[in-house]
Amino acid sequence: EPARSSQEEATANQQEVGSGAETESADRERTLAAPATRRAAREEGVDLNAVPAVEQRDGEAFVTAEAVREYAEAQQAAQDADA
Amino acid sequence: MVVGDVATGTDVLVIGAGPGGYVAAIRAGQLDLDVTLVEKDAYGGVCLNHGCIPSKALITATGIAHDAGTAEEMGIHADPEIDVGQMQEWKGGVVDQLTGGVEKLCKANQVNLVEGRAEFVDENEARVVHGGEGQGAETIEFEHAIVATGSQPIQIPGFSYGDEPVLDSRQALAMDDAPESLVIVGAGYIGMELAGVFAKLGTDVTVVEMLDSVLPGYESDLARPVKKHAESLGVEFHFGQSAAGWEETDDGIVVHTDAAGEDDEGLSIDAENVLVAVGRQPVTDTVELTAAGVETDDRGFIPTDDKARSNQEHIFAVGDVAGEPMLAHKGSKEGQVAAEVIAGEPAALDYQAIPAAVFTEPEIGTVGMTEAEAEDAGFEPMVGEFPFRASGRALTTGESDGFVRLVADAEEEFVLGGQVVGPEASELIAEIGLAVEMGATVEDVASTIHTHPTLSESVMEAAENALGHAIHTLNR
Amino acid sequence: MVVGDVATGTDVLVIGAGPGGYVAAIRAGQLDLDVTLVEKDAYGGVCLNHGCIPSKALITATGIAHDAGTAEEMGIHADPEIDVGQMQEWKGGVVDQLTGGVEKLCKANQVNLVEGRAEFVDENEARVVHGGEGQGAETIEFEHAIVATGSQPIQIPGFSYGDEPVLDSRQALAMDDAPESLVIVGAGYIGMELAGVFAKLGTDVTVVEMLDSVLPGYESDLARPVKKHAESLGVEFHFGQSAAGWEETDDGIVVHTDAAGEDDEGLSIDAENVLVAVGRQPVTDTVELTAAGVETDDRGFIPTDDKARSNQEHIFAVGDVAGEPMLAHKGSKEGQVAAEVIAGEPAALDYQAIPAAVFTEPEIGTVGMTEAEAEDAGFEPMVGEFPFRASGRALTTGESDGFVRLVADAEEEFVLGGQVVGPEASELIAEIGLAVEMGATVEDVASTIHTHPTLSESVMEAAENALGHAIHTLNR
Ligand SMILES: Cc1cc2nc3c(=O)[nH]c(=O)nc-3n(C[C@H](O)[C@H](O)[C@H](O)COP(=O)(O)OP(=O)(O)OC[C@H]3O[C@@H](n4cnc5c(N)ncnc54)[C@H](O)[C@@H]3O)c2cc1C
Ligand SMILES: Cc1cc2nc3c(=O)[nH]c(=O)nc-3n(C[C@H](O)[C@H](O)[C@H](O)COP(=O)(O)OP(=O)(O)OC[C@H]3O[C@@H](n4cnc5c(N)ncnc54)[C@H](O)[C@@H]3O)c2cc1C
Repeated sequence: EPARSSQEEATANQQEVGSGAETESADRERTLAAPATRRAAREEGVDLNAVPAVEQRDGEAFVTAEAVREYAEAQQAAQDADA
Repeated sequence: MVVGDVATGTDVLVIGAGPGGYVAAIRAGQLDLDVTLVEKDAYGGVCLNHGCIPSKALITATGIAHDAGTAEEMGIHADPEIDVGQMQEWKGGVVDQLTGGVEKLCKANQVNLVEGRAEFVDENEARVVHGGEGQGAETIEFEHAIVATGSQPIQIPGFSYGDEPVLDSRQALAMDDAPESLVIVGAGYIGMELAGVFAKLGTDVTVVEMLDSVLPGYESDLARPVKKHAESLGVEFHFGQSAAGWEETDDGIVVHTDAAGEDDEGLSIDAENVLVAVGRQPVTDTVELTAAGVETDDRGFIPTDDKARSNQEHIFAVGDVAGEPMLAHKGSKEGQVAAEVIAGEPAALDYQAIPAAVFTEPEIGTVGMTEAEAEDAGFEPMVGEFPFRASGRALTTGESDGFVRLVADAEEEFVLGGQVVGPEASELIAEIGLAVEMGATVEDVASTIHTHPTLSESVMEAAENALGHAIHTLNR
Repeated sequence: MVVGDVATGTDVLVIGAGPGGYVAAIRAGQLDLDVTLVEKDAYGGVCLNHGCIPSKALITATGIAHDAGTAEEMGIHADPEIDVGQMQEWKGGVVDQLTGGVEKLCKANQVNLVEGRAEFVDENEARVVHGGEGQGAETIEFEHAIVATGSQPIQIPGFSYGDEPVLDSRQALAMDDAPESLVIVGAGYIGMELAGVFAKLGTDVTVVEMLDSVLPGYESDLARPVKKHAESLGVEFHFGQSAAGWEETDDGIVVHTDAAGEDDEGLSIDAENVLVAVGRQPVTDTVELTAAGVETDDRGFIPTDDKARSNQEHIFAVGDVAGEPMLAHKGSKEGQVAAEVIAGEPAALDYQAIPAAVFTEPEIGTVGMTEAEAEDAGFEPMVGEFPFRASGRALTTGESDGFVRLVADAEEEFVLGGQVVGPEASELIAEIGLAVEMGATVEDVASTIHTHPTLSESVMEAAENALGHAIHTLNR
């Protein structure tokens, strides 16, 4: 169940990008996300489980593509600030 | 005289033009990669030429005749005659239209088409061997390769496809005359689909299955209506029997079986032909994988990662040769992903579910997890069902056997999977598949207005049933 | 002798047991409300008794016969005879099974069933008038009422449904013999569905339509294949003509029409019967709305808010009587919401889209916005299409006219709607409807694996086409 578990590669990328970043990571174990959102996460190199959920869908964190992009931007900004 | 070898280069070499390979090639072309597709037999592979398409064409056509011939209750009196040769011609036309389409689409997407058999020479070079004598070979240097060589029917001891009375599914689908009688070895989906076709063509069909039910691998309440319907068509079943061999008789053949149970006895079944449909195995012997350093597993499949990569970083494998489930749409998805990965896109095989359909009567469609699978995966499943006999649309079509089942996570209520047996089951799972991929909850499905009167209302009602408030069935 | 009035009380009084009313009553029962459902004619309303179900039963049955009779190309040779009386009996059985089911489901959900006509006495009291003489009336005090009195066919000047040669859809659907010839006034969905049924029963059908095309209200590229197919069945069309009257002739009737255009001439068409199918109007004259202070609009509908409430806070209206679209599933949704609101649940009519289907050949299915509607709503639409002639599954069924179209927002790419004309269009829109409700993007739909070979793959391909990378069609 790829979308609901952490994507290893994405996590690896994210640690690289996000090392020293201050953006808060949601750090869930499981995240619901639509196919396009999963692709966006790969594109941005972020771990879906780290993206703050914009919605709860009957209790389950649901992440949108927009949230993924915002999170990626924030991560990038934090990293740029660090540099 | 051997014509000298010609050498060309390509970004992406795709070997095999089935639904795995041709889709990979088209997508690669769309992504502006320089792509070469090599096919030794026919564009479209097994699926278009000898599998999905021919079988569905014959299933539909024999179904049209059969439905009209058995609709007296509806006031329809007909006694359809089927000209099998003519039916084959029509089927051939459908296949030609589709395979011609594949060729056109490849060209329109700038795919270089090469006819011949490709085999690896080393990690970055393949040779294309053309049929016929003295045709020489072409050498292709590649940056990336996608192996899409497909699968072939398993042959069992005692039954050689070279012998005339013994048929594989491809031969059975091409018969210009229906045999008087047919033994089908194997009650998997191919065997059961063809059992229906031949029964409707008037053939006496006997199915021999080693295990104890039809469609092993599917839940028993999905398989049961299929068996029942086949029996109503006159199909005879023998379970716990494995085919051992056959002999010629005065007026046909006799098929011998061995009983699985100690106390049971083997059978001898007279027939005109025997169709062996016991499964399929990957095709790797055409392509010299070892020359390229590509490994296979103990069943002969090429293991791949979530980017469809083999153990060799730049060589991908897609479709049947890359493993189960051996389904056309799985191969096409893998083909797309392989092409996108090569083009540097952030693609991966991260789908939640691969749907599957069995085109028997009634049809079966499944996607995602069964209740048992959900439990095994650590979910506490909630289940909703809706029987087609309570569906207005099903009743108006005269086909109301079966049901829709949805499996969801009891706590969060998102849909984990669905199983359908009944009319248009193959189509109904599309919506359930989208629900699974979207992380939709049963409430999302239940709240979506569905057109009346349709079969898809049953998906909504199954969702409502999971929530305890279906309208058209009791909520127990 | 008049039996004295009996007075009872109820939380929820539902008036009319069509798909609006009976669904409201069942849901109210499920929510533990004390509910009374009053019906004057037959459980299931127009839909189950004289509309959706009978029409779909006859469409399917005549389709089965017709398909087998016109499949020579597939090698099927049949000349089906249809016994219309027997077909009607079968249809009656289907209707009985469903209406009996509705009654049982109501009882199982603790709905009090009352037969008779309900009319309001005041804001909290209704009287149930029983048919027949001297049966007295029952008075019911209610906390809440749900008006679900449905609709009836519009009658036009010069054509009285009381006259034998003049038919409304209900009468047409109940004929035990197909007329030799039939004029159908109105090329809306009911007229077109019945044109197909009668043409397949061998009737000479002539359709007269005031406007200039079939299925006004649907996009012309959806309507066109339906007209073309009807013509191939021998249906004749006259557009820009409105029915003016009819007379008896020696061997039937003649229907006179007036031309809409100044320069055109009216027609005189000989036939055995004339079916008037020019639209439906709300039924409010049975129920004394004014006694309860419930207002109607100038077309006679009861205006309602997003909780299905009329101007009277405690009186709800659902289904056809509450306005367009007059479709069973719209009424059922309103019925559910009304019951839930009464029970104090946070329900509302907050759906994105109401799907609609036309069960012609080919079928039409639509859900959500068309391209033009999306533009009007301020979106910049992106559109993806996939033609069924490129669908393997469609070709194997012999029905490959039509296409799937998806409309999405160009910027955010979420699906706004879809239009389908072709085989199983009514079912294919289910997935599109879920996509619209879920806020799915075209990429979500495109990435969802769809079973091969199915018609629903065309939905996926239309999504890919919107993104510029469909596999099986050119992306222009
Ligand atoms: C009777 C039957 C019915 C089926 N029905 C369905 C169905 O309804 N739905 C479904 O999803 N699946 C169905 N399948 C399975 C489906 O056909 C396969 O999953 C699908 O064809 C696999 O696609 P592929 O691209 O991996 O390989 P294939 O379709 O097997 O194509 C492989 C191609 O590679 C070519 N090739 C092999 N080696 C070489 C080489 N060295 N050089 C050049 N070319 C080479 C072959 O000639 C062939 O054309 C059915 C199969 C059968 C037999
Ligand atoms: C030929 C035809 C085909 C159709 N096909 C479709 C289709 O395929 N799909 C679709 O969605 N829709 C279809 N429709 C429309 C569909 O039938 C209606 O939208 C639906 O029936 C509306 O449901 P309702 O509950 O509002 O009212 P109705 O079904 O009209 O039911 C109203 C009920 O109220 C009863 N009633 C009225 N007044 C009183 C009173 N005072 N006291 C007690 N009882 C009363 C009536 O007897 C009736 O039973 C079709 C209609 C026709 C005519």
